[in-house]
Amino acid sequence: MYAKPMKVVRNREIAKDTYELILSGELVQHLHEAGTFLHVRVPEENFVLRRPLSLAAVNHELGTCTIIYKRVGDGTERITSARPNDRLDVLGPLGGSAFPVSLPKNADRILLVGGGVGIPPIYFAARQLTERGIPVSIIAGYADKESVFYEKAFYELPHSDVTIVTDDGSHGEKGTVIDIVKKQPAADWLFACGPRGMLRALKAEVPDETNCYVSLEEHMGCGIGACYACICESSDRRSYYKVCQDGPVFLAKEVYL
Amino acid sequence: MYAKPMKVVRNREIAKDTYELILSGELVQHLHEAGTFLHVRVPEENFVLRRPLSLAAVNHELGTCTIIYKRVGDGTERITSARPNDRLDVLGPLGGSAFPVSLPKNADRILLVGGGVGIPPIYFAARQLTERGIPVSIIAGYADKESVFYEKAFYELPHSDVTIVTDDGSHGEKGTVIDIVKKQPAADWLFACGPRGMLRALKAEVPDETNCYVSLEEHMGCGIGACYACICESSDRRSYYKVCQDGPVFLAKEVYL
Amino acid sequence: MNRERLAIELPGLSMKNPIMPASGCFGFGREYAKLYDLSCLGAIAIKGTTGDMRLGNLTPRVAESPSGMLNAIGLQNPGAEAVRDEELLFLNEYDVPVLANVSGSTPEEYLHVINTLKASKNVGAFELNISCPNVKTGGIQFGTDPEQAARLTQLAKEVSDKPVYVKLSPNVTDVVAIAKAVEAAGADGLSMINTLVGMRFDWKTKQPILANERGGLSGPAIKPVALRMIYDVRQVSDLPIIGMGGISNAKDVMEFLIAGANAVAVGTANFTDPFACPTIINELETWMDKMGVDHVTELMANG
Amino acid sequence: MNRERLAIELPGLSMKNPIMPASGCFGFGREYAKLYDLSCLGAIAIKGTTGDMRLGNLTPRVAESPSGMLNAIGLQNPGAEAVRDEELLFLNEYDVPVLANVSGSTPEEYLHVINTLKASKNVGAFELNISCPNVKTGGIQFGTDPEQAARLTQLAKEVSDKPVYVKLSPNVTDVVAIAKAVEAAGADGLSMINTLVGMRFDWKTKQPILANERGGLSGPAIKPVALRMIYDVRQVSDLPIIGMGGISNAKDVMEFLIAGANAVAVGTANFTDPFACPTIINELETWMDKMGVDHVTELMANG
Ligand SMILES: Cc1cc2nc3c(=O)[nH]c(=O)nc-3n(C[C@H](O)[C@H](O)[C@H](O)COP(=O)(O)OP(=O)(O)OC[C@H]3O[C@@H](n4cnc5c(N)ncnc54)[C@H](O)[C@@H]3O)c2cc1C
Ligand SMILES: Cc1cc2nc3c(=O)[nH]c(=O)nc-3n(C[C@H](O)[C@H](O)[C@H](O)COP(=O)(O)OP(=O)(O)OC[C@H]3O[C@@H](n4cnc5c(N)ncnc54)[C@H](O)[C@@H]3O)c2cc1C
Ligand SMILES: Cc1cc2nc3c(=O)[nH]c(=O)nc-3n(C[C@H](O)[C@H](O)[C@H](O)COP(=O)(O)O)c2cc1C
Ligand SMILES: Cc1cc2nc3c(=O)[nH]c(=O)nc-3n(C[C@H](O)[C@H](O)[C@H](O)COP(=O)(O)O)c2cc1C
Ligand code: FES
Ligand code: FES
Repeated sequence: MYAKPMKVVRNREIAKDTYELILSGELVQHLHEAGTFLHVRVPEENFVLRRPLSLAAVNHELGTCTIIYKRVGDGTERITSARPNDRLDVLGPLGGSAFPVSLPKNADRILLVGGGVGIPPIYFAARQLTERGIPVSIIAGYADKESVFYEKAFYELPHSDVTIVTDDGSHGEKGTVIDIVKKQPAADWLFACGPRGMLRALKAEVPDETNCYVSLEEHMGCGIGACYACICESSDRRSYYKVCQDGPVFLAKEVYL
Repeated sequence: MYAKPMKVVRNREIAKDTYELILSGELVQHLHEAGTFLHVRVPEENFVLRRPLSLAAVNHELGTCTIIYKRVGDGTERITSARPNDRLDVLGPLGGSAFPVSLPKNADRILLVGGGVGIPPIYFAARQLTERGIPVSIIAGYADKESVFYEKAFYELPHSDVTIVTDDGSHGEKGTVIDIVKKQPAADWLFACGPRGMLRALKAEVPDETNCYVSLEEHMGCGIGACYACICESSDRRSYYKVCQDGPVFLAKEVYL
Repeated sequence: MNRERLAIELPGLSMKNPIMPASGCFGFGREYAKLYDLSCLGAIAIKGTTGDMRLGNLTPRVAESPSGMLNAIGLQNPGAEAVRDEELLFLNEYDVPVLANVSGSTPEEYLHVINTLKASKNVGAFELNISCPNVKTGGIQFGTDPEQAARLTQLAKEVSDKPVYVKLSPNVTDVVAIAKAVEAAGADGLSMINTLVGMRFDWKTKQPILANERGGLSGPAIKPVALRMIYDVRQVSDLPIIGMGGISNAKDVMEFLIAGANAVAVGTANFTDPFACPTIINELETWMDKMGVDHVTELMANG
Repeated sequence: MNRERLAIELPGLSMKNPIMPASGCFGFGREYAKLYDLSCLGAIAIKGTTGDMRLGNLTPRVAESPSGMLNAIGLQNPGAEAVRDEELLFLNEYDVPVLANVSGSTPEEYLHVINTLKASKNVGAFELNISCPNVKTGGIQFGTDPEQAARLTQLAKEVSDKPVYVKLSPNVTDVVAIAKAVEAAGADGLSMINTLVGMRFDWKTKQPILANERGGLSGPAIKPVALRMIYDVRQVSDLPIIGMGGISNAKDVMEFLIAGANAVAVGTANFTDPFACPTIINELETWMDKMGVDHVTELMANG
């Protein structure tokens, strides 16, 4: 874990209220795992909390990493105004548990499911798996046509089978990612990230045999495990995990969603 | 009085901790009087109060105005990082009473006295007077050699007699502006701006016949006369003036310094 | 734009919209009248008015802090008679009701102010400032003790033929107790909150920055405290509440309405941006459009 | 750099410098130990510890506000035995005294925690948290009533062989009365201030953002309130005061020392910048160099 200034390479809107932020800096060499995140300081003094944002891609040759974020409130709004060459104060990589991309075997059926701004870490995981020659099925769900991003990037991944779905059917299939999951054969591995409701439905849907991993979001203070802000309950609801330190990726059956 | 975004043309250090800020924008056409000031919003959300800064020069042809400010605290510190083409939110012109540059007659002896960052409005007044062909004597006092700014600009003014003085004698005469005032013949008009102590000493020094005007500083809220933050006492200490609205320039004998 | 969708009715105040400048941050409106038409405001809370003219404290009277400011004006004002004869007359040119902020050192002084101002046509209601932290006697004393607060409220109600709002201090252990006490004493509404007592020091001189040492903290910094107190009081009282404390945009207004406010006042934001009030009024309507809200009351918690 | 010029002595705490992380903002140090050597700190105030393990509140547990944040963690901690056997043992590897923050619902629970932790070598002193706004029973109740505060202090002093600091709540009308009461009851020092009770609402859902509805406001927003309360208490008491509330740089530290603090704690700033404490320690020494100050105690009001 390092706290380093990073340089903005690019920051542009790629879909409705959705931005792609490319950063460069020394920190990049320490970034490796899909599911880990960066804790980004909003470049304005009145924000005392950092913003947790997942890695969507890392390019060690270019020395850059990519974040895809949605403008939802004041902090992300402020981040949209960062321009190339501006510096951002970044803490990372954070997260004690990433998607276990090295566990699936070549023959395993792997399903990657992302909803909205839960898609970035799923894209990262898809890249890591397909680069190693492992075929994956991807289901990416968006609200509507205007919200779709990285469609082309997904289709360009080798060995992959991609389904785009929108709530209103304005692009790709109509429905939710759950509707698509139901239609597909059961997977050996399922990696998912998205709204809590989507993850809950997925957990209910997948058979016991599936190794289902979910990446969770929670409001954070420290981002490193010290403040107990970001807890999630264990399945039996008798103990807590910290999303920032024990997660953000959890085995679905271990957590109460 | 207008609230307008202005564009930073230049912002550079011209002496120790002292910056020259050149701004352009529509507002410039409304700026005319030496002694009036701008209320500049610090470009960072956590600052709720604007900063009052005097006009040091206005160039209607170029459509620019100049401010000279000293980095003394967090707000001015933040303003030093404004770069060309950045926008600053500026309210102005403020001040209900400026230096009465149109009153002195050609034959009058006019003394302009500035101390430290009280010099900018004095420079502006000097320009306005000398442009009209009225000769002036200028005394500009600084802490030390490193703090001296606009020396050349003063010497370039026509019809003027300039004395530079530093507290430690590292440049120009050694001493205070008061020491120099004492050595010079009494003036018909004296315009002064600087620390309260300097103005108090001046007021005590000048003979009754001199029309002595001083420009005051006070911590401000609104800057326009609504909040009663910036009061100064009348000579008899029985009523108050508002620096922002009744001043910042006062007849020295009217105010308690 | 149809302004009626923003209109609200409070005791004594028929407001075109729920936004008014807060007392002490707008003088008596003269200066802002040079910037925009005051008739666009929902109401105007005038500077705290005392029986006689007051000069207030020494300077510096303001200091800054992160997302906030301290003030220790000390209730400088020209006194009730001058306010009636000059300021209220000036404001009468505008189509906007006045909430007359009443201050004093003794109950008698409060009553004198009310008696002096009550015949002024444009005064819609009084706001008893029992929470000014910046004067030696009176002010906040009345605001920290439920019994004194209630007694003053009752006296005010006896002399006033217009609704009386009581402006509560946040510098108390139990704001709900004060609210209940003044409600029982007949208050027609509450204004919440006044400033939190605070200080700043100059690390170069080692002295307090304010001449008065202590001052009142206002601005966005205190917003969460204001929201909590309004919410707490709303759980036990149906009195109209004018909410204030750090409001600087329309989203803030919405937050206060959700917390339990019926209208809001904008203070410090007028200094940051002199056009804050009209800007917020316009922004609020834009938000209502975006959200498909027909009337501003729908923005409230139970709306 | 000669660290001795920063060293200060407080009851039970022999500090290399006047900076410690504030309770609840640093866990038990494990995470920050991965970032820097904890031995550089003046002391460490550990997370509020209760008799048994506590799970705390539902999420969201934090929200943001201008220059501040709200938290409603609800005292999640592993319980006194685990803290003693695991956390304090871990911290014992570092050359830094521990200020053990003690919380509870009943006086008995507070005493149980003290009894459990008092034999731990590195615990230099206790900090009675009588001001936690985020738990239903205990916590803040003890902190808003001088008599209850004094009684708890007295009981703590009876069982503790180590100095006892009392952490005061700012959510009171008269903090001086509480300070005097706990001083009379034998407190060895004061910690000021805990968080101000606040709220935020989500204007989209119209719900409070925190699952617990109310939370504690911390960060730069509350700094002027902290400074004022410390100054007020300093006028009547010579007890050592650990000052806190929004400290995020060395200038803030100097302001707290001028107001009357003897040492300071840094809370929220650890979240904004995990290196806040060591950075502030270094900055403070740089300022002392610039100002020609030999020893940190010279920065105090009467220094
Ligand atoms: C591990 C992790 C990874 C994430 N990855 C991404 C990503 O790749 N792309 C993306 O768009 N978003 C991601 N999020 C969500 C993102 O952190 C929030 O959308 C963002 O913090 C909102 O900030 P704001 O200031 O715009 O919103 P505001 O609502 O104004 O924020 C106020 C406070 O609430 C917190 N907050 C609000 N919503 C969330 C949320 N959903 N999760 C956590 N904190 C929240 C903020 O961090 C801030 O502290 C991730 C969250 C977590 C926990
Ligand atoms: C009418 C007028 C004209 C001025 N013209 C100039 C000028 O041309 N050049 C220049 O360098 N300075 C000028 N000043 C002083 C300038 O306003 C302050 O130096 C500046 O506001 C300090 O801001 P800060 O954030 O750096 O300091 P901080 O001390 O951090 O400021 C904190 C608060 O105190 C206020 N404050 C601090 N010092 C002063 C002061 N001396 N006067 C008024 N408010 C103060 C700030 O505005 C702010 O609200 C003028 C002041 C007035 C009233
Ligand atoms: C400079 C200043 C002067 C004030 N004067 C008064 C006053 O005379 N009477 C009063 O009831 N409140 C007064 N207040 C308090 C405000 O009306 C308001 O309650 C408080 O500032 C919180 O709102 P804000 O955060 O929007 O400023 C004053 C506030 C400021 C900043
Ligand atoms: C997330 C969080 C948890 C806290 N937990 C505790 C606690 O367990 N015990 C305690 O006495 N204070 C606790 N506090 C209060 C802090 O110790 C400190 O008094 C307060 O935050 C003000 O300092 P700051 O503004 O520097 O954060 C907590 C504060 C925060 C932000
Ligand atoms: S954010 Fe602090 S423990 Fe996870
Ligand atoms: S600054 Fe408000 S009256 Fe002068």
